[in-house]
Amino acid sequence: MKQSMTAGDAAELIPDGATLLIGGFMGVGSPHRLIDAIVERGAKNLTLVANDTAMPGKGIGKLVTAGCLSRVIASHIGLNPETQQKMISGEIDVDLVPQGTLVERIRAAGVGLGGILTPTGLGTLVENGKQIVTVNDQRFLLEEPIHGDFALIAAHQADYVGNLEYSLTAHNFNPIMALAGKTVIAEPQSIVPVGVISPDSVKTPGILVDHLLERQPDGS
Amino acid sequence: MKQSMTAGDAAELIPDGATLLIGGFMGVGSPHRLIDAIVERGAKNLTLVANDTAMPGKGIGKLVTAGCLSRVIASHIGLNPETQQKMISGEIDVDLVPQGTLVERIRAAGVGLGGILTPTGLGTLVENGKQIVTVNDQRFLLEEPIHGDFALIAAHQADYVGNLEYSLTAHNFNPIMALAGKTVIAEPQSIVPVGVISPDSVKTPGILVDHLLERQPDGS
Amino acid sequence: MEAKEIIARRVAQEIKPDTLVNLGIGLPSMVANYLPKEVHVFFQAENGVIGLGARPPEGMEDPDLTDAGGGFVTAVPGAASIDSAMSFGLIRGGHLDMTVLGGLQVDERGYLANWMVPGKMVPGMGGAMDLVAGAKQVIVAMVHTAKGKPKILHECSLPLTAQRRVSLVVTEMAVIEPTADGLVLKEAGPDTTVDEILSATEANLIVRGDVPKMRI
Amino acid sequence: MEAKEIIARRVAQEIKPDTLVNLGIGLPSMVANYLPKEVHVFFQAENGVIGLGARPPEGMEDPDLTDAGGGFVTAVPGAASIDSAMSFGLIRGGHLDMTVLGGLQVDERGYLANWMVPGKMVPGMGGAMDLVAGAKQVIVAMVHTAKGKPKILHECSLPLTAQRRVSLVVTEMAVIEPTADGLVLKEAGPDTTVDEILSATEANLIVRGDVPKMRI
Repeated sequence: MKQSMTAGDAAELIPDGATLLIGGFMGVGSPHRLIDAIVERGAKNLTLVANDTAMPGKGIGKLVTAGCLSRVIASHIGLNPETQQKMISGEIDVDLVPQGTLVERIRAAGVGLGGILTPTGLGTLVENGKQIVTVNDQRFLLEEPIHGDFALIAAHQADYVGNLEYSLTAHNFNPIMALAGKTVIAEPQSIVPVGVISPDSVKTPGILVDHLLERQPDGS
Repeated sequence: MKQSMTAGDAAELIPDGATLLIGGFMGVGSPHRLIDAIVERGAKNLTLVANDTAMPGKGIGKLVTAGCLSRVIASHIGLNPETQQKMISGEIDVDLVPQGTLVERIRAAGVGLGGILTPTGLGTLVENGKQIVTVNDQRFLLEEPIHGDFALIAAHQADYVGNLEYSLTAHNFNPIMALAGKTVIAEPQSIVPVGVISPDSVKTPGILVDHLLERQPDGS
Repeated sequence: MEAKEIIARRVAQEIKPDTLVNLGIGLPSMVANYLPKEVHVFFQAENGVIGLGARPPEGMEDPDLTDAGGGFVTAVPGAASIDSAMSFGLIRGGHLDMTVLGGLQVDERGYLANWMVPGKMVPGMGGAMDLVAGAKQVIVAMVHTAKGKPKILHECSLPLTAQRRVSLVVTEMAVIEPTADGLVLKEAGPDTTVDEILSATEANLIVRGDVPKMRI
Repeated sequence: MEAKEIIARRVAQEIKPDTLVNLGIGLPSMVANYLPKEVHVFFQAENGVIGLGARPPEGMEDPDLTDAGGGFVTAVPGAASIDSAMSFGLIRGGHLDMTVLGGLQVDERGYLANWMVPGKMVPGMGGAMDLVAGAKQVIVAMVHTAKGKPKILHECSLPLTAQRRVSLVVTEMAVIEPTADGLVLKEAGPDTTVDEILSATEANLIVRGDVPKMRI
């Protein structure tokens, strides 16, 4: 069984300079209370790995505004002009990675593979500086795994041992990132007793989850 | 919506010489009615890709006994002495592949990757004749994707559009093989109307499934 | 008829029943509005649902159910939730029958550029590179020119999205099929002559006999 | 006490609370019987359940719930079903805290051979190579000799399971820890002297001071 913790206590675990895998897609399925607590703590110099940086004032966008990030690895920053400004000014280093490649690189880290061999990005700028591996006369880009010091995961529901369920398009990167963080902190919308979630409904086994955020203090 | 078909009609779709990915682990979670129908049809010269060849008289073991197979790619044949005898006599070519490598090679085929880079098998007989790729000074075996002409899948429940749910240890190779067969035939224990299975419970989206076996004719 | 409506209506005709289709955000997403009622397809959004439906009724929006642009959507009966690894596994693995994407430039090789303008607009490629590399059919839906300048060129000057020949280019002026021989003009827009197309296009177009008008 | 019981009891002491543990079929699976009640762990079977439980009551067996040997099992509260890709993702990715495996040979490098005897027994490696390559801790549980012949050798003559130094070897005669310096004898079996161990072992064993007896 896991102890639950407050978002504030969770944010204290995360040192400046850490690499964070954060779930979510344009703010949907992101761990919002954790993000607020990291902003509150005034974290600095973080490396963010996420699909996108959402919009200013929403989800991951708040980390951009608050100046918590020095590096971003993402597939899309187009809806957050602040990320683009900070990239141009040099405040944030941005690595743009094709979305399918990004999620598969995170998975590779999580499942102990040495990288992925993908056709995506061949013959484009994405190819620059990367190994090309030929398999049966077909060329593939070798893209390296992406590990995180922490994975910050939003879930629909957890049980007391940390098993997680996700809902609809709030799955996105969350189940994959849960594999690839040295420490995994999950923010579920609700927490139920062991046995309420059927084994067949579990998408992230609790053994992957290190910390569980308490339910919303106001019960909402 | 999909039309259902009988096991016999499904077996007719499978020509001699085809490569079949068949789900199951020691007979658990295998498409038993499909296997019986393939034996019934007297199929020959099939290549089997599966975790194991079960036991004589059970599941995939029946394909061995009936002489349907000329090649087997599996992780374990230890509980089926017939497979071992036919391997020694030369009737069946057997490729033994570490279990985690086997499932990941099938997944690579299904998700369009050029192969996998794994530490498993390094410094063992499994290494022989394979490319070794170095990533950040660590060596990995390059193992190639395994495609199937057909994937024969056992599922707990399907809906009319072919969405599939699996149960407990009957998941095993099934959800992964559903990605990697040119034609995917699913044998569910029950079939329910669209909407009965929640989108969050679907493990194999119906768009991957080409044919659905009718429910057991006797209703059992 | 507005240019975008012409394009969306024409692209809708390319969609075959019982297929899996990804519509990009913006213009491509309009295509769903013009699909004949009898054509049932599953729409996929790369953020993770197969069986994307229309906008939900007011007050019924689910914050956990949006399209790739972040807009509220519904799920149709028979929908399936998938995570991003499955979503792009389906795309890269050749399970997606068609993707409809916007374009900045297309060239005579049939190559598409649609993800950045160096020094000006660097939003990131999102899922575009995987979609163009992996989908069985890639349809580019775009207006024919940008501020009067051709977008269909001898060779793309902007960074490519993939080194892959797209399947079809649909603009308000023309339907163009990239082939090994070059760009073949298949249809002209409802109010457009072949001469008008040729003068709005930098790339060489192959014109074989009479070019029929789009029927939309 | 039977050799196998000694081994299983001693291995059980290595298991730490709140960990994920994989027990191989045969002797290793006996370890679960000797785990103290207060030590809660999740057992994983590589065929796909986290939270494997004891044999079900007669008549309650589920054909869809077995261990890796095909025997009926139960699932404990809080169990999770996983497919083979997730199962081996957890193993290869370093999420499995411990695996307990049988062995044919172990050598001075700490390398294990346990999957084939060329020309005699070729069952296939199953999950063994992934388990040995990926688990955080690898414990070899085996009887000390085979038909009187040592199984702990200078160098394995049988094909290796992995080029990785295992964490611990537990037999009915000895607990041995492979280290960079060689095999260190940590404990002797309840009825065994150090001399008996040395004469039943081909490999050089490092003996440092008094060797305590197993406490089982």
